[in-house]
Amino acid sequence: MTTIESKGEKATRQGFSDALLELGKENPDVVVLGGDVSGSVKVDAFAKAYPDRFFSVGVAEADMMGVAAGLSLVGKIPIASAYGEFAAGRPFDQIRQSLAYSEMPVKICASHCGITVGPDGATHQSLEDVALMRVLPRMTVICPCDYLETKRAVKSSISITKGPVYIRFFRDNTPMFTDESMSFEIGKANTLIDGTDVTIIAAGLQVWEAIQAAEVLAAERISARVINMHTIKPLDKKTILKAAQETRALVTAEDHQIHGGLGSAVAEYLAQEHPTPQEFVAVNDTFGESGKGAELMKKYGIAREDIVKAVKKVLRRKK
Amino acid sequence: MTTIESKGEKATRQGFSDALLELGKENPDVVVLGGDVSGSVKVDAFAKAYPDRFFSVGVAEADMMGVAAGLSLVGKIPIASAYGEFAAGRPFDQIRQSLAYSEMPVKICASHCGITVGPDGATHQSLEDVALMRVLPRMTVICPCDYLETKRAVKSSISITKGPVYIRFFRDNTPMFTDESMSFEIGKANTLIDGTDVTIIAAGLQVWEAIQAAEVLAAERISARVINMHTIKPLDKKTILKAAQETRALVTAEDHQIHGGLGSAVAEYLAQEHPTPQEFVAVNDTFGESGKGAELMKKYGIAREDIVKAVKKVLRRKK
Amino acid sequence: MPASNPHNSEMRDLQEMARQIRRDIIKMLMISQSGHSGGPLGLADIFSCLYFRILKYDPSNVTWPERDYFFLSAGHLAPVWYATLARAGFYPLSEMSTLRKINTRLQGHPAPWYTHGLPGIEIASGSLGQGMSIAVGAALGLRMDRKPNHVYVLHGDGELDEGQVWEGIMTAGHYSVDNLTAIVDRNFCQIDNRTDKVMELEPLADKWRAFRWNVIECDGNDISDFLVAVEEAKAIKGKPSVVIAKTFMGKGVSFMEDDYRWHGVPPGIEQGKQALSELEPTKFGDFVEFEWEKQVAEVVK
Amino acid sequence: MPASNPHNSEMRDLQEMARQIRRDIIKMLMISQSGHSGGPLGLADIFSCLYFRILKYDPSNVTWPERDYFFLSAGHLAPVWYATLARAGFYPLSEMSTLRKINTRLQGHPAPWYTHGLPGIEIASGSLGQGMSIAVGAALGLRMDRKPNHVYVLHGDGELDEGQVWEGIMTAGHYSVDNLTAIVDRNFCQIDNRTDKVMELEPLADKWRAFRWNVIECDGNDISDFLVAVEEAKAIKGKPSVVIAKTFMGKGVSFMEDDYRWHGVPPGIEQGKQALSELEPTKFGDFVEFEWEKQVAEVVK
Ligand SMILES: Cc1ncc(C[n+]2csc(CCOP(=O)(O)OP(=O)(O)O)c2C)c(N)n1
Ligand SMILES: Cc1ncc(C[n+]2csc(CCOP(=O)(O)OP(=O)(O)O)c2C)c(N)n1
Ligand SMILES: [Mg+2]
Ligand SMILES: [Mg+2]
Repeated sequence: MTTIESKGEKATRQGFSDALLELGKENPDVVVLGGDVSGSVKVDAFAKAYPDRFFSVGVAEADMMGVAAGLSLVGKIPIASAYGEFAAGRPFDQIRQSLAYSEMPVKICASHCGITVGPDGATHQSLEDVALMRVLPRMTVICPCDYLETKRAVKSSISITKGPVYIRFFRDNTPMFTDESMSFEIGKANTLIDGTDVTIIAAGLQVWEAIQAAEVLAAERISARVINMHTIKPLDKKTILKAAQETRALVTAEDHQIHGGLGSAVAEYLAQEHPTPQEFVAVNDTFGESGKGAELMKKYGIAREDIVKAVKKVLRRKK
Repeated sequence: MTTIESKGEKATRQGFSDALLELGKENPDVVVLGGDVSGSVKVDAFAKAYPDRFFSVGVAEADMMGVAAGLSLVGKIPIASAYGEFAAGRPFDQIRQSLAYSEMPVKICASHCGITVGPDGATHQSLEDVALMRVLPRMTVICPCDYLETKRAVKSSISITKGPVYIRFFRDNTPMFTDESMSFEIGKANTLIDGTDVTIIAAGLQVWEAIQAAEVLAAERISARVINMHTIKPLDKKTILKAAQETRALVTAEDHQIHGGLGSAVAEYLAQEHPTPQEFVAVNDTFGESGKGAELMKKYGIAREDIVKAVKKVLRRKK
Repeated sequence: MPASNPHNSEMRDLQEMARQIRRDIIKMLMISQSGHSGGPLGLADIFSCLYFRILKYDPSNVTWPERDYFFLSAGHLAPVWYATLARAGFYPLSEMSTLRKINTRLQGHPAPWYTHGLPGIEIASGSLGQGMSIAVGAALGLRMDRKPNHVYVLHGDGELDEGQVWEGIMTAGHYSVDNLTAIVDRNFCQIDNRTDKVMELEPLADKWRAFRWNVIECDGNDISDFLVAVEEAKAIKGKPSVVIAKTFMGKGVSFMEDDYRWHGVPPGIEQGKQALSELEPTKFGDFVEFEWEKQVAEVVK
Repeated sequence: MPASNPHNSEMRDLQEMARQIRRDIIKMLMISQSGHSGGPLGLADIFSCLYFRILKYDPSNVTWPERDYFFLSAGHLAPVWYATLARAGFYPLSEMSTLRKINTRLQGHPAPWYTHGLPGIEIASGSLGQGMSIAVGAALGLRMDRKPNHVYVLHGDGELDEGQVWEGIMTAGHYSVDNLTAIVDRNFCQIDNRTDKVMELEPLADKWRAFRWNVIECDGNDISDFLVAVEEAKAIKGKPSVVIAKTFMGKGVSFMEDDYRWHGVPPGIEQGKQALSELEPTKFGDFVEFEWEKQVAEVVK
């Protein structure tokens, strides 16, 4: 088994911040919208470097999406930034009509996603955002797994000139384990570890958990393939089908509700193509609460041990 | 095969309207909120009969959900009414925090859902609402199939005293084929036609289409079971599992996006319990357009012929 | 008046065009038997002014960089826009007969030209309350590039119940975007009833003022009054301006005038004929296009 | 003053309680090392007034039908509410040390008692902008039943950027709900900067007036001024009233005062000690509870 190592820790949202600075330099049309959470979502560095290209719209996420659409119409490349719940749920209908239906190439960059945002509690733990964004036609949904991948995702998203992109990232510092030598292509999953018994398909922070789980499993002679499904829409069906055919058992892992997210996308597709036993590592249809990210991952069943357990469960169901 | 007959046509939203009048009479705590679409969503009869218990909040769906929460807190049983997209998508975050997380027993009654709303076009064709509502913890989601079932669903929803209920109905007149002799219980699917080769699981207007499809199939000696899955959350897993085990091939049918709705709920569950070939009759990840309901059902692939086609396709995949 | 509008019509022609637009609205709705009558009829004078005197545009080049931006936030008012766009040369008159029909570019609520809508439409609307934010974004972007294009956004009065509109209004005030003019169709009607019954908006002008806007009130069914108001609006610097234009819903058709029940229903054939007879073209009105009239004739008989 | 509040404290006691609440806020945040300092400290005087003089409630019976309804719309201000609820007897002081920790009832943003939150909390908040609508609904429902309970809702000033607040404000004005009093924490600060930098709200009083509200402005860090304002607000009939209370973010702690950068961060241990020393209790303040102080002592050392 290939070992994948962490080269230190940084927050995915920092990858967003650093990507913005580079984009700001490379492309004068890039503008950023802030909704009074600039420091937390890390658009403050861009705002400082390019004050004329930063627009504060106050605490008004619906307005933010419309302003972004208008800026886009006159040739700008707007990056709208907010916390996950307020980036996806609060302005859903605005995103639907003014961005998705209208095909506006606005980037919706959502930080503080998932239950791992921690102490802020349930109102700030965006656990439905992937479900909401994924169901919109003409939308691209990306959930990168570490600092570098976030940076690359944000930078690549600029090349999408038709329809909005939703990019989901997280607050806490997390292991950096991807590097420039790995390819990153929107819509193309990365198989990080090859395996033959079972496949773990993960997105976001759960990718690292999946890698750790695979190591635990390897010690028990279970060969787990680990796929980093950074793009949730469009789904890389080929990679999923191959994994389903070759390993005949799947686990999906995500910091999201069990309904509607990555696991749901995989199940929908395979039901139509190649029905396969699948276990879902996800928050089980409940709201979160305050606590530390790591504590909540355990309590709500999305930690590496839960992946290990799910793998064992799905292997028992394998035919 | 049992034949199920239509006893005339009425709109599901009319069932809502009539239920409201009865509820108004039976229970003085029932109050209704209108968002300036009272005639279309048919709360006007209630407003006329009980003017003191009807609150117009203007074109302000976010406010409507909050006002409903407040009324609920002081002991009222609020029924919030709007078009599907503006009932679910526009106030998503308000529903999430003030109703679902706060467990407020507010009924969100959404009319004009689906692509069949017709000439108004894409902005008014709510094709994501089931996906949005289903992913919320503590939410009940009901999509009745005809006039009477809508009436019964709305009336039964009053018994849910913890957490909100989302009830989805449609604009056009459609066949009335359920009757009082059939049981109606939230969370308990009705098997309308028994069958052994394949199961069609449908909700809303697609139930009638499924019945028609089953007749066509019967003529070709294909025995299709038809399940009316009026409650999408909580899902009647037992009935689904039984159908999957007994017929080993499924088609789901809904006037909704292919992602996140009824088909998705079924696929998610079966992937975990009993992976089964499934075809999805649904709008295929696209926005709608203007046209007559029946024309759009054909163009967007959710008519009875599409169900027949899907059945034949899934039968070829059956093992 | 700068000669930038391709027509730059005189008063009498604007009046005549408004009547023509009203006739087209009635005809379209008679054919479609679905759609909104009241609001669109009330706005014919304003749309005539916008497209035949005020706005800068090139119907054969909808991405012309020097164009003004017009956003119809209250998308249900589409019929008046569609009739105007046809008369302004954005698409063939005969296509008006496809309103709300399958495969049409005249969607029930406006869709932009680059998806499945009409040329001249910049972005979708229909879900109320979203246009102000979009207009503010466009105005900010244009100002950033020191471009002279002006941005217009039109709202229904009932639409102002939506909180997002006030978010956008606040943002516009905050940024003092003076390349933006809002127009409110103040017809005191919305779907369920008159606005004071559904949701009181008064004192409306005070609201906008308190959100840092310059407010101009005018009669939106009086072409010269409206033209003066818009000119004044554009001349004010350092603030966005709103023209609160009082109109009558259903204006021009006796049995529809000022009656909120005409918000969203089309006239039946007999009603339509009656309406058309009240809207007889004068001698100045000679905008007949045969294919369109033939289609109308089939329905009207 | 009606003797309906269980304490009905005198001025000096209210001041002392405010100081006590401030101390509790600091201590809670020192222990949790996560949460909001600035807004809560600025509101200690107002919360002291609300719970020890104004509101009608019974801490041992949170569903008491005669209680007043208080909604904290800006949920991030929770620490001041939590400290006040503890001091008002809704739950044990020692539980304050669980702020934001796993399994706590002191959630990062308020959750109601019937889910996993504290007694005295009627509904969840945290996602800004939702409290006004809820308050209006409660006020309408109470009025319907001719009940005398009064409804209060507290908003942050930055929170007023949210359009839903204006929807609710409009609805309240439309229905003239005079059993509703809104309080705005006008500290001129929000997360990113001062309010005029992030999104200008002025002229704020004019805005509310134009939405049909009675407006009272006062000093929210002056207990007698605030009490008079609320009394006036409740006395006004036929309209809802808003008390725009000017406060200082971080009030009472020299190095936090009026500095928006303290919006959302807790004091470090040394900073906390410094803050506590500035907030020394006077002789009137003898609210010590041993378990709570023990927990604090472990962190403060
Ligand atoms: C978000 C949203 N909610 C509700 C509707 C339904 N609706 C369409 S028009 C309208 C009334 C708008 O009133 P106004 O802006 O005054 O238009 P008028 O009736 O004068 O044409 C409503 C409620 C909608 N299109 N969008
Ligand atoms: C809908 C929503 N958007 C964004 C946030 C993040 N947020 C929390 S507090 C806050 C600033 C609010 O400012 P104000 O109401 O003045 O509170 P203060 O800073 O004075 O405490 C923001 C933007 C949120 N909680 N909810
Ligand atoms: Mg109107
Ligand atoms: Mg503030």
